[in-house]
Amino acid sequence: MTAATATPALETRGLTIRFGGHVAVNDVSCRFTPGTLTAIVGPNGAGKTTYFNLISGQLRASSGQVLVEGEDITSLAPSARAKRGLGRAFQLTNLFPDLTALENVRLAVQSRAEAGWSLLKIWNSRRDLIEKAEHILERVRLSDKRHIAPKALSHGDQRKLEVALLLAMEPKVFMFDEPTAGMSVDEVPTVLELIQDIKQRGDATVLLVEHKMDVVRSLADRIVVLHNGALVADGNPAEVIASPVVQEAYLGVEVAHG
Amino acid sequence: MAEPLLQLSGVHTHIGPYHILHGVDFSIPASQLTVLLGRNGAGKTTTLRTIMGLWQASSGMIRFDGRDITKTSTPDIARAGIGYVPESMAIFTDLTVRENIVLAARSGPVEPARLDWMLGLFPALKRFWNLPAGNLSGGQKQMLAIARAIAEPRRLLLIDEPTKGLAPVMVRSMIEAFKALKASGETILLVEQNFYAASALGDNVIVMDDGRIVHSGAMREMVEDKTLQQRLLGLSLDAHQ
Amino acid sequence: QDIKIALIAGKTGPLEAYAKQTEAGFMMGLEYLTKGSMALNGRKISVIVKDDQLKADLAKTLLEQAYNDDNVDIAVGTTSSAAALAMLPVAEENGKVLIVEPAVADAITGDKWNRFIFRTARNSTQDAYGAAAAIPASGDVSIATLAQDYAFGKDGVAALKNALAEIRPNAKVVFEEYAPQNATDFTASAQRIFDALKDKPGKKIIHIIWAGQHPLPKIADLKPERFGIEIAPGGNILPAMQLYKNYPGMEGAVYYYYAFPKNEMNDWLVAEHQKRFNAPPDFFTAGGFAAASAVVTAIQKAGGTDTEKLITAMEGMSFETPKGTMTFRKEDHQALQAMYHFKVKANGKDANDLLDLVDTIPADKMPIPVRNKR
Amino acid sequence: MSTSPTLPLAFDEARKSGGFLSSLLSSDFPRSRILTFILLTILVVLAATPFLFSGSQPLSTAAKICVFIVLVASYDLLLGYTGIVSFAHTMFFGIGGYGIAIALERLGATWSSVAIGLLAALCLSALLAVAIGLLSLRVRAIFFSMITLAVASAMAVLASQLSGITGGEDGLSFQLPFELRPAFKLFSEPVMGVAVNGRLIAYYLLFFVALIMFLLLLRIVNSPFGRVLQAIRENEFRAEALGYRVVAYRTMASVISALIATVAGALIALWLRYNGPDTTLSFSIMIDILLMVVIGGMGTMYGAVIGATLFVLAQSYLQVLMDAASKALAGVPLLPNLVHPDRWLLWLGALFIISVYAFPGGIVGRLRQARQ
Amino acid sequence: MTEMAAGTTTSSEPLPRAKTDLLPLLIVPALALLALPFVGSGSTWVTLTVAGLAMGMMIFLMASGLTLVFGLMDIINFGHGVFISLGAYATLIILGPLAGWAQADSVWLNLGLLALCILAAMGVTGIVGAVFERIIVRPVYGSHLKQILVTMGGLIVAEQAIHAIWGASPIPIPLPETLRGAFIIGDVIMERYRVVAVGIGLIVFIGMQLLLNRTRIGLLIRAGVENPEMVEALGYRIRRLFVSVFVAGSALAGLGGVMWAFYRQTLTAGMGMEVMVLVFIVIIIGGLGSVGGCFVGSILVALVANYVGFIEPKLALISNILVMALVLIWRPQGLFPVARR
Ligand SMILES: Nc1ncnc2c1ncn2[C@@H]1O[C@H](COP(=O)(O)OP(=O)(O)OP(=O)(O)O)[C@@H](O)[C@H]1O
Ligand SMILES: Nc1ncnc2c1ncn2[C@@H]1O[C@H](COP(=O)(O)OP(=O)(O)OP(=O)(O)O)[C@@H](O)[C@H]1O
Ligand SMILES: [Mg+2]
Ligand SMILES: [Mg+2]
Repeated sequence: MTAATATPALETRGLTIRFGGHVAVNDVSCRFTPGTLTAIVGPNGAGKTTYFNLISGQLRASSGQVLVEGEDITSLAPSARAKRGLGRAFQLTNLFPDLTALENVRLAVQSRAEAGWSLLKIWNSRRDLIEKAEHILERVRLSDKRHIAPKALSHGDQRKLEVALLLAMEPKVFMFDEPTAGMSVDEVPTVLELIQDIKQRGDATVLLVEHKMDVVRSLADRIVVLHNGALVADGNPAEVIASPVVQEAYLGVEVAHG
Repeated sequence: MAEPLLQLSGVHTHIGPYHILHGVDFSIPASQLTVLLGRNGAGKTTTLRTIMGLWQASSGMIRFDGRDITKTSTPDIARAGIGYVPESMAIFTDLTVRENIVLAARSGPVEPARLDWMLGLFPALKRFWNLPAGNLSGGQKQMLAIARAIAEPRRLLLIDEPTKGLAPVMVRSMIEAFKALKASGETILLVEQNFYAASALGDNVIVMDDGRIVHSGAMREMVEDKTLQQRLLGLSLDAHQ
Repeated sequence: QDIKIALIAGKTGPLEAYAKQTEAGFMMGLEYLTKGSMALNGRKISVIVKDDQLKADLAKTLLEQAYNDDNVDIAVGTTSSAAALAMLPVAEENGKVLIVEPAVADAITGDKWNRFIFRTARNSTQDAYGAAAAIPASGDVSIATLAQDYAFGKDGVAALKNALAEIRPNAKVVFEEYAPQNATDFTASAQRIFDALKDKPGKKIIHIIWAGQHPLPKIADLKPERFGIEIAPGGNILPAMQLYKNYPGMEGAVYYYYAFPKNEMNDWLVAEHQKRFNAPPDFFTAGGFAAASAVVTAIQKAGGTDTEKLITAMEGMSFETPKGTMTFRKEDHQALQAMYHFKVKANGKDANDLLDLVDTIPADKMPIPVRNKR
Repeated sequence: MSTSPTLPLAFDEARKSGGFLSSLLSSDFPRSRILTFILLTILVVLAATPFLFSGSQPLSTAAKICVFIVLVASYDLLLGYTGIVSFAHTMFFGIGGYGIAIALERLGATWSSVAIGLLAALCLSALLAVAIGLLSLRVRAIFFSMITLAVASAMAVLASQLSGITGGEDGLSFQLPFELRPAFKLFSEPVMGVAVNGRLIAYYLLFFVALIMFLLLLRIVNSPFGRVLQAIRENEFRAEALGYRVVAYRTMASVISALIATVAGALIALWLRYNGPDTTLSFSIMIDILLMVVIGGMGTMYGAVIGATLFVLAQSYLQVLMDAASKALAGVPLLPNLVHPDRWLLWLGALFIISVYAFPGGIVGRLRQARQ
Repeated sequence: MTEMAAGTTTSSEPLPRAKTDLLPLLIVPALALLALPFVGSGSTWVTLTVAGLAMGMMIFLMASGLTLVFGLMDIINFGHGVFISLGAYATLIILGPLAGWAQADSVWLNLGLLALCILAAMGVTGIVGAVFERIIVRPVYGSHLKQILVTMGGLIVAEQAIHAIWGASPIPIPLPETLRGAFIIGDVIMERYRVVAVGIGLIVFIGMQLLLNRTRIGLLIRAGVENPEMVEALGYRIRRLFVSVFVAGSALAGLGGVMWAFYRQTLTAGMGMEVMVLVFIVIIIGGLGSVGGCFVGSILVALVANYVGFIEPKLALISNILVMALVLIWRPQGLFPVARR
């Protein structure tokens, strides 16, 4: 295991959640170090999104802990976790449907700038925030659609906006949940570049759930495999992809046992 | 080529003040699988919704099985035998998986053999059979959306990006499923970004850009012609699996 | 110049029927008293009707407008007691006379009173004295009250207790039951009352003080006669009293019932009302009529509409009404008037033939206390 | 609970910051020439009512309009901007009214009673609003609405039960501090033919407090805070994920809105020199407020001005108009009956329906759309 | 690379369905038992309990229509109250010509009269409901706020129409002869009319349960509220279904109105509005959209009102709100939530 010495940016210890009789995430312990991109793969229903939900606080764990930079945040609300530097993009697009694309991003920028509680300032007087938001839209190639509300954007564009919101939050830990799903082939590289950029900055921790194996291969430093809620494999990409569990349960390739 | 089952001629669609489709013409031959490709915002979803009657074509004509359905109401279009898997999946989250499927089979209980086949394709649905569909994972919802469309035999299936969010192993099962449906005589119009899946299944391909059809032809041609791919889709497609 | 009169009534809302009666009665009163000419001392009478929708703030504003913008000489109103109370200071500020009709709250001629206020309507205390007078004057009488759980109900019970102490010392209120204002199920209340009354000696009466949907049938259906308990419902408007029909023999007191008073004015009113509206006049028709009579008599007596002259004329003034003669008491300007002790008829000829007169309770049999401060 | 999804977008890039007017209006201009004109007209007429019209009815109507602008605007903060559907808004209106009424009645007609009453009312409102705001996250939106309905009716019951303090159903009539009484004359001579008496001073007190409150609300909704509220309205789940504490923001919005409604209640009590349950607490006022917000245009603030003005005018003059119409139509069969003033509620009801249809995005929305 | 124990076998046996939770059913008997020692006298307790159950049925009858319209279809119909009033006034159509039947000393004539009144009322309110849906509610599906305003407007108009047609004065109506009075068994007393109400309440309850659980209608409505487009894309004419449900809801309100009218024996245009807060409370207690919940909720509210009214009448004023608060603290979704809105 690599870089186990430094304090991990994010760590989960024995994280478990049960829904009635179904254990969606089962005793997952894992550490994520700054500067690495970890891909989380697993079949549909393996518990990837649920794992994210537990980390970012949308769901409460039945047992186990979530630690950010060594500090236990298990009992915090999602908003408090976001303030601690956990940023999250959603698998099923989750935006402010009637605000414009620009306003969507501005809200994320503003949260980062901690400006939400100023009651008597005029929101348009914060040029700096607006410029930053514009810049981010530029990066995801949505500038020309900045005055369109998400509900009138095509699905692929909504996905890009979802990514833009995450970028705007400038978290320490980025959690992407299938960012390229539904994006057309010519748009995928844009997003890959963005993620590459984040990685290159060096201090960010990236968690990426993705079903496109080529994307995973080209980005991941490490792959973690979830299956039936449990962590079943963890290691460098080539080895993990070659392992029978991934080949059989995930990629659906017949492997001879023995 | 067989008699077209569905034919669009000069279809324009407006959403509010926006003009989205600018004269779409194409036809879908019966018992074949046609893939509709195009970059984000090209108008693929809008095309499917217009066929379904969820948005009204402002001009042009849509014919299904020789019948003009341009002004027909959505339920009647569905009753004519068209199944639809929307991009958003539109799962009824309050209802259980079972209830979602019960509603999809409008003409009565699902045939047991068909049900077994469906649940064999998507075992997760069986597991969550009696739980609210809102609890399913993203990929499982996608499976349910497809299962709903195929719960009964239909004459034409309109499917909007079925593979998004599906693990590779599920993509494979789905390809098998579509092959089986095609073999049983159903016609499919598939919007797909996953070119691997698209090329494995498609008999024909249509490419849209900016609300217009920019190419239509046989899939084989497209697979073989790299320059065509480059020109139409901005990328050489085998760069991605 | 015309004599201008404002009539303010709560014509919108649950008491619309009351307000319509007041208006009809008032107009018929003017007509009768001016012999159809609608003129007095050579001046034409014009009536401005305003709808306060039973809202106190609106009543207040409307009265201000009536005095200031419309320059009325005298105002009459209104249906709701709350609205009437809010109107009182306006009369004082503008120095004009306000005749309160048909609001009943005691405070109007009690501690909220000012010298510009006169009332033709009965007040709650008069109702209570009427009710007390309808109770036998000898022998043990145990009374349980059933009233709504808010100021109106509580005051009603208190007034009854005072009145009993004053004129029927043999009767005691032994139990007070208060139910929510909008209660519809009276089983629990009835059970409590039965429990309280059933072992008491002598005559046992449930006295109901209720505004709105009347609990009488609900209580009666639970058969209080099992325990020898009688019900005394208060008087009410005719549609409400039609329910009494099924329970003949009940006794109580009422403010007005068309068949009771015997005088020329009432005969005319009953006949004309029957002719015009195909129904006998009711509570508030008589009230409106009385208010009209007060206005006309006062203007005639004062020889004009000067406020001070009017007040002087009206203090102690007697005037004829369908209920007979009423007199504005000098101290608090309350019109003293008769009440009627009734018994529910066994089989009336028609829907409105409901009550038999047991006794007329003249004003001087009801020593209503003076409660205002001058 | 879903609110109308077709709210006009508030952000306009073309808006510049800077400039006195811009900062007064928090750079949220009416953005429609007709709208600007209407708003200016309302402002000017309200400011000059005592000099433009004679008699007490126009002045009462104008005062009522001022108060309702504040009340409706404060509700718009809750409904249009935060997406909270509460039926308990009149409760705060009532608290303000009772605060003033009880203090002036008990403590005598002085300015310090006004201050004490207002302060006490503000404190009580803030407490209740915090409680309600905290509740809003615990239950589903639709349940929340129904619970506020129940709370509001419980409050009305309480006011009626505590008749020793509140005057019960009868309410309270009271005297104002001397400077606000009709008998007080600021100048011995009339100004421009109008006597400057306490009534006039009371009116201008109302007018300026209302103006300040409105500008304050306008600023709040155009602040970063206001945008967060809108975000919460659209998708509270996402707002929380972005790092905004939804409960805290919601609670803050409830409190601000409650406090301003309390001020409005105090104003109406001062104007009427009376307060009672029907004046400030009744459910029908709640419905009127809802209608004013929706007719004017939810989530626009300026909608409150237009909605309140139109509605109060309609309420005050509909019966008069109908009376005239009924007389004019005398002789025509059936029609005079339909427009008989006693049937005014029928038309008000129809107005409810028609105005919701005619202005799906409110009048402000319609006017702004027309510009584009 | 570390590889953990590979529990790769996919568990695909179906998960058990969420258990239908019957606990809330127990609170009614539990409450009744709890009240017994406080009430003291057994006969009083039986009287109160029976009366409460019957009152609960009447509330249920009035609320049942709104369960469909508000609970299932998600339309806040403030106008529901006016359908109750309208149903009540519709009895006049029958009571006018057939006044004799009410006086007759025959149970069958009396019950027949009641049945006719119910039919007439359901007919009238059903038709008015269709019109109401068409011109008032249809354009505002999906927007609660506008529904509140528009139905409030409709309510005012309809109430004024009642005033215009039947006048503003309260109208007394006779309760048929044999339904008046009470059965007395020892010290226990049971009003006859309440027994009739229990019968009709049970019939409606069972009928609705069967219709919603044995057919797809319930599912379709819930699906249609969540995503009408998709339901249409599956081939259902959701519009037509919604109209029918609204009409059914209105007709049920009419039925409730008849029962309420005979209970009160007086008609006023506002009589429906007066019970609306109660009706809303019942539906919320029951959990939106659940007929069973509405049924239990109605009984609960009525029983509590009776017990509290007897034990501590001061609290009777707020007993409904108290019940609601307690239920929501225990179950924030109501007793039997169906729709998770
Ligand atoms: N609230 C819930 N109640 C019951 N089961 C749930 C709930 N939420 C999730 N699950 C189940 O937990 C499992 C994990 O779901 P999750 O969304 O984490 O999967 P995933 O790995 O993200 O899958 P996908 O790749 O399809 O998005 C699924 O089988 C899902 O049905
Ligand atoms: N509700 C709407 N209102 C206005 N414009 C819309 C609406 N929905 C879509 N559009 C616009 O119509 C165009 C076509 O959208 P459509 O959803 O059909 O694209 P698509 O080809 O399906 O894209 P994707 O691959 O991203 O799903 C886009 O420019 C989009 O912004
Ligand atoms: Mg997932
Ligand atoms: Mg699409």
